[in-house]
Amino acid sequence: MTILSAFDIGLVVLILGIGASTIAAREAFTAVIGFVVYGLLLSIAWVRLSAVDVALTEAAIGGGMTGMLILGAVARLRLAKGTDTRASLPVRFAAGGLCALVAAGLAIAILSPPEAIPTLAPMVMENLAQSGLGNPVAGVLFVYRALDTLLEKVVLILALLGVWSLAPDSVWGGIPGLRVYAQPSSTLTFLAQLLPPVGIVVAIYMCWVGAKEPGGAFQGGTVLAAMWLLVMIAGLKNVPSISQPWLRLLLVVGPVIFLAIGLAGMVLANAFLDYPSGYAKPLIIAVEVALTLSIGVALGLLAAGPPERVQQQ
Amino acid sequence: MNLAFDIFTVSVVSAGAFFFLAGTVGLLRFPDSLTRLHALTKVDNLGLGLVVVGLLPQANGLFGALKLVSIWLLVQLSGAIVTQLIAGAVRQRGSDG
Amino acid sequence: MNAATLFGLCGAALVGFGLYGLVTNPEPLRKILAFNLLGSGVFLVFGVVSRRAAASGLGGDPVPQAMVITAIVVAFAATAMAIALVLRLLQETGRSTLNADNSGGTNTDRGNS
Amino acid sequence: MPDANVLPDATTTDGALLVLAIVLPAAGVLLSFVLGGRYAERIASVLLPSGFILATIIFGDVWQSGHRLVYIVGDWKPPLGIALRADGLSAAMMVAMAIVICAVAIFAHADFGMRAGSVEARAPFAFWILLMAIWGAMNMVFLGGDLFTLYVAIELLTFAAVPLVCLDGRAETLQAALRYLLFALLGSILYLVGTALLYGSYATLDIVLLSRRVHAEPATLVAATLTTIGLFAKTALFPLHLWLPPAHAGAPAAASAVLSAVVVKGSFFIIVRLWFDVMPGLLGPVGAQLFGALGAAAIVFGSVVALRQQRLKLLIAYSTVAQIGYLFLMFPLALDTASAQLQGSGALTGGMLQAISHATAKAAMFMAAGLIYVVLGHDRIAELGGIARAIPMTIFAFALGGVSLIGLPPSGGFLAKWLLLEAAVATGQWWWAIVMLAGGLFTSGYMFIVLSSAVAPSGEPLKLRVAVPRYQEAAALTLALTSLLLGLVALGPIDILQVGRADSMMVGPR
Repeated sequence: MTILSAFDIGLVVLILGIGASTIAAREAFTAVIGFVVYGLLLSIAWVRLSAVDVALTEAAIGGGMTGMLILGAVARLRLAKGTDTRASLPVRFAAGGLCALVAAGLAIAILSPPEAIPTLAPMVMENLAQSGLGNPVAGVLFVYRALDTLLEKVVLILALLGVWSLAPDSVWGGIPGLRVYAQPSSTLTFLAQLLPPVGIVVAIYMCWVGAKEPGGAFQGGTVLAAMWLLVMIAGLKNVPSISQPWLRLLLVVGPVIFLAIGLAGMVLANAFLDYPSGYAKPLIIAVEVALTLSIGVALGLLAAGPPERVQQQ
Repeated sequence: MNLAFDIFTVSVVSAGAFFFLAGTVGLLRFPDSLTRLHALTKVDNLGLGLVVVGLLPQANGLFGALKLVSIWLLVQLSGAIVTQLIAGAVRQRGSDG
Repeated sequence: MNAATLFGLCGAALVGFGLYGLVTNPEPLRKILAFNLLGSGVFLVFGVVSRRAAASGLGGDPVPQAMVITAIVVAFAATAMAIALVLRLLQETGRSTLNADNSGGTNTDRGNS
Repeated sequence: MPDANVLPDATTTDGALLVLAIVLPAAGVLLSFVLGGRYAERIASVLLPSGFILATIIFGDVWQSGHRLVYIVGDWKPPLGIALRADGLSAAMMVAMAIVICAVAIFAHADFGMRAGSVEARAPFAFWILLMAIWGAMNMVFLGGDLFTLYVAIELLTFAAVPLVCLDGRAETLQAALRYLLFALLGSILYLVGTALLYGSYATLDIVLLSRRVHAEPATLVAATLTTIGLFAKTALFPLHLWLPPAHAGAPAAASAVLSAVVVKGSFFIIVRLWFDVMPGLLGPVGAQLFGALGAAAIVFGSVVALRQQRLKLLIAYSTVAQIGYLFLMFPLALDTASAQLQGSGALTGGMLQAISHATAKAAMFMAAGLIYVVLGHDRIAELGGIARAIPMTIFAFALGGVSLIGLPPSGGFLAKWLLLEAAVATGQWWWAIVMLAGGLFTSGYMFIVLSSAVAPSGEPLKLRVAVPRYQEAAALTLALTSLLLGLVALGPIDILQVGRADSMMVGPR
């Protein structure tokens, strides 16, 4: 036990140190590299908190995708002129005091848990068997709180629309400005040929296993997005223009099927987003498969950014 | 039997950890990008490799062991290629960036 | 102190760091980074809540875990949108700053506050 | 706490309407996204009016029965599942927002209409989808019975609102949008950490269950503080209002109308839910006075800065900052001194009425300002001379909106301020009455500046750049008239705001 607590303390010290360095670093580049490392350490923390589903999501999205996104932005921002002036010392002191106050408040809240800690875990487990799922987190996401999950997919699509809407009018319907490093027969091409088959298998596995073990649509979708981005960056596949009908269809297929099954529940089962008894598991897996596709495409396009070029005929 | 496995795991993982440490020191102390990359490959290949080998007896059946080995293989692949890319970029810039 | 509380305090500190970076750092990109730090601190608080409510053979209460997964995806979407805005701003003005006084253009549409 | 008015949680008859209110906009967004910009407006033009009809049906149901509508999503009761609930507040706000959104949709046809046979264009595609998303997100906010569902709803609202700010892609609006986004994200993450702590203490985020379990303890107090600060930032309550004026003034007119009238009410509504429904006993006299003080500061600051503006849209935006202040005056006035609980009394009715009448009036004013901009090519207040003769209907709409903001009878603003004043007198808190009266004076001041400039004869013959479509003027005027006649609800369904409140006196159908 002591070894583990020493490990935990070491982990926390590392997380805090690297976290602070991403704030304090002078160079944006240094800060981003720190952030990616931070994301990976954080996913270890999530494993230590027995939340493997979250650990996977954090590693894939929090560290990986976010890191890639910000790194790409840093590369482009090197072109930016001028620098902003840092806040003056008194302002920084005041802000520091305020932030310390918030952190202290949170610490007090964490250090004073209720005497009998309330939990929904038994209730989740009691009812999980009905749905045929084995992973309680998937149960919460797709059975008990399916409404939140459904709406969150709409959030993802709106975010993508928001990103796209930043394009100049002249290139609307064009191709996202993802940087392509197309050098024939480079090592990157080799990687982009070798990795995607493996990655797709991993994504399918994650999506499939999510019903009973950690994993699921988010994690699978992220792997899918990463593979797609790799293939596009290596220049093996063209970045599709955002007006492609198949692209739009893929983006909404997950939420649409989710919504349709939810509405069918009003007729075939007892309520909206209720599954007919006995069919819960196959329906949820159908939803998860469709969502994996939609999430993969949405995350990939979010990372690719707004359209910047018109499609050449 | 279990004890033997545990001793094996501890010693091999420790050896792996040593390479991690050595590689990290190299990353921090070596003078230019290429030598730093050299240090990093030690972490990938030997460090992670030894950790994986050490964990094999503890793995959850054959499937678990396969997963562990495939993690190592994937890291090998991506590590080798990313190292290539960085080295290429360094050479293009013509300095030790 | 158990592990859950330790990570909870870590989360509280990260919230403080992130908030400080968000308020004081003038560069939008660094603000976005700080927001992500702040977010991950908040998620850790969910983690503590989940972990200390372990019961029924589970390592933690799955409900907060599911909420964190939802929130991580939302935070990523927010980051993507913010970065797209920063890059578009760069394209339009050649700089990325929130400070209107030196944005170069004519600030006809701005208030005097 | 047994109470005749708290229904046992079960889906009520017509509860399915609540699902429809959320599914329709979501389906609209998804469908428009696939079919593309050419169909987005057509889909919106079908769905938005049906949304209005849906809202009136829900309103009628709630009013008739005197009970809230409840729907248990997925047949999983809270705390495991999520409930949708429509009480009087939700029903009234839903109808009001549906009216504003429909009027905005009519108004926006001129700017974002789809030309037949043309290819998909960026701004219309984005605008119609975002408008439907805002409608859906607002319904979520009004109906959501779970604090985490509300989190998803306000994120939905943020993601729909921010792109509206910078639809024209100018550098200033991009900057305003970025600043708005950062404020909004900070706000929602603070809200989120509050929900985490609340869940940690009570293992539920359901509003009704929480209200029965919640008690003053450190984690709850920290959670309440952080959540409230986060929502203040999203509502643009002084001093967290910095993002609002550039964002609302820079957006296209139709977007400004939605942002100012609708979007800020979303986070405000959650503040009301939190303090009136989840923890009515936690605010206490000091907290309530603090809320009131921030509101008063917002009124004074917003009005004074509005008086000094040179440009019409910025003036209206600062007026929004001031009017948001009024919404927070209801907290000290609704505090029952004996029990130290926030009560659903005349003050709450007044506050919500203020929200509704501000929504309709402000949307009308932003539309009018947009038309003035289109006609003149600028919106400098000093050079508005002669405009009243050119587009009298628009200026009339603007003036009527102003009447409601000032609070002259029979406007909704009058009734709202009357109810608040009454509460101030009844509870002996005369200082809030002074703030309200001063705010009214300031408002008359800036309305006078604009109108006197607008009716003044122009020095040279006014060169009108384009003719304004009549239906745009009609949309603005309709909203202004709605706001003006809102005071008449005193004769009718005003009691609905109290339906579903545990402490309300009203029981049974009438």
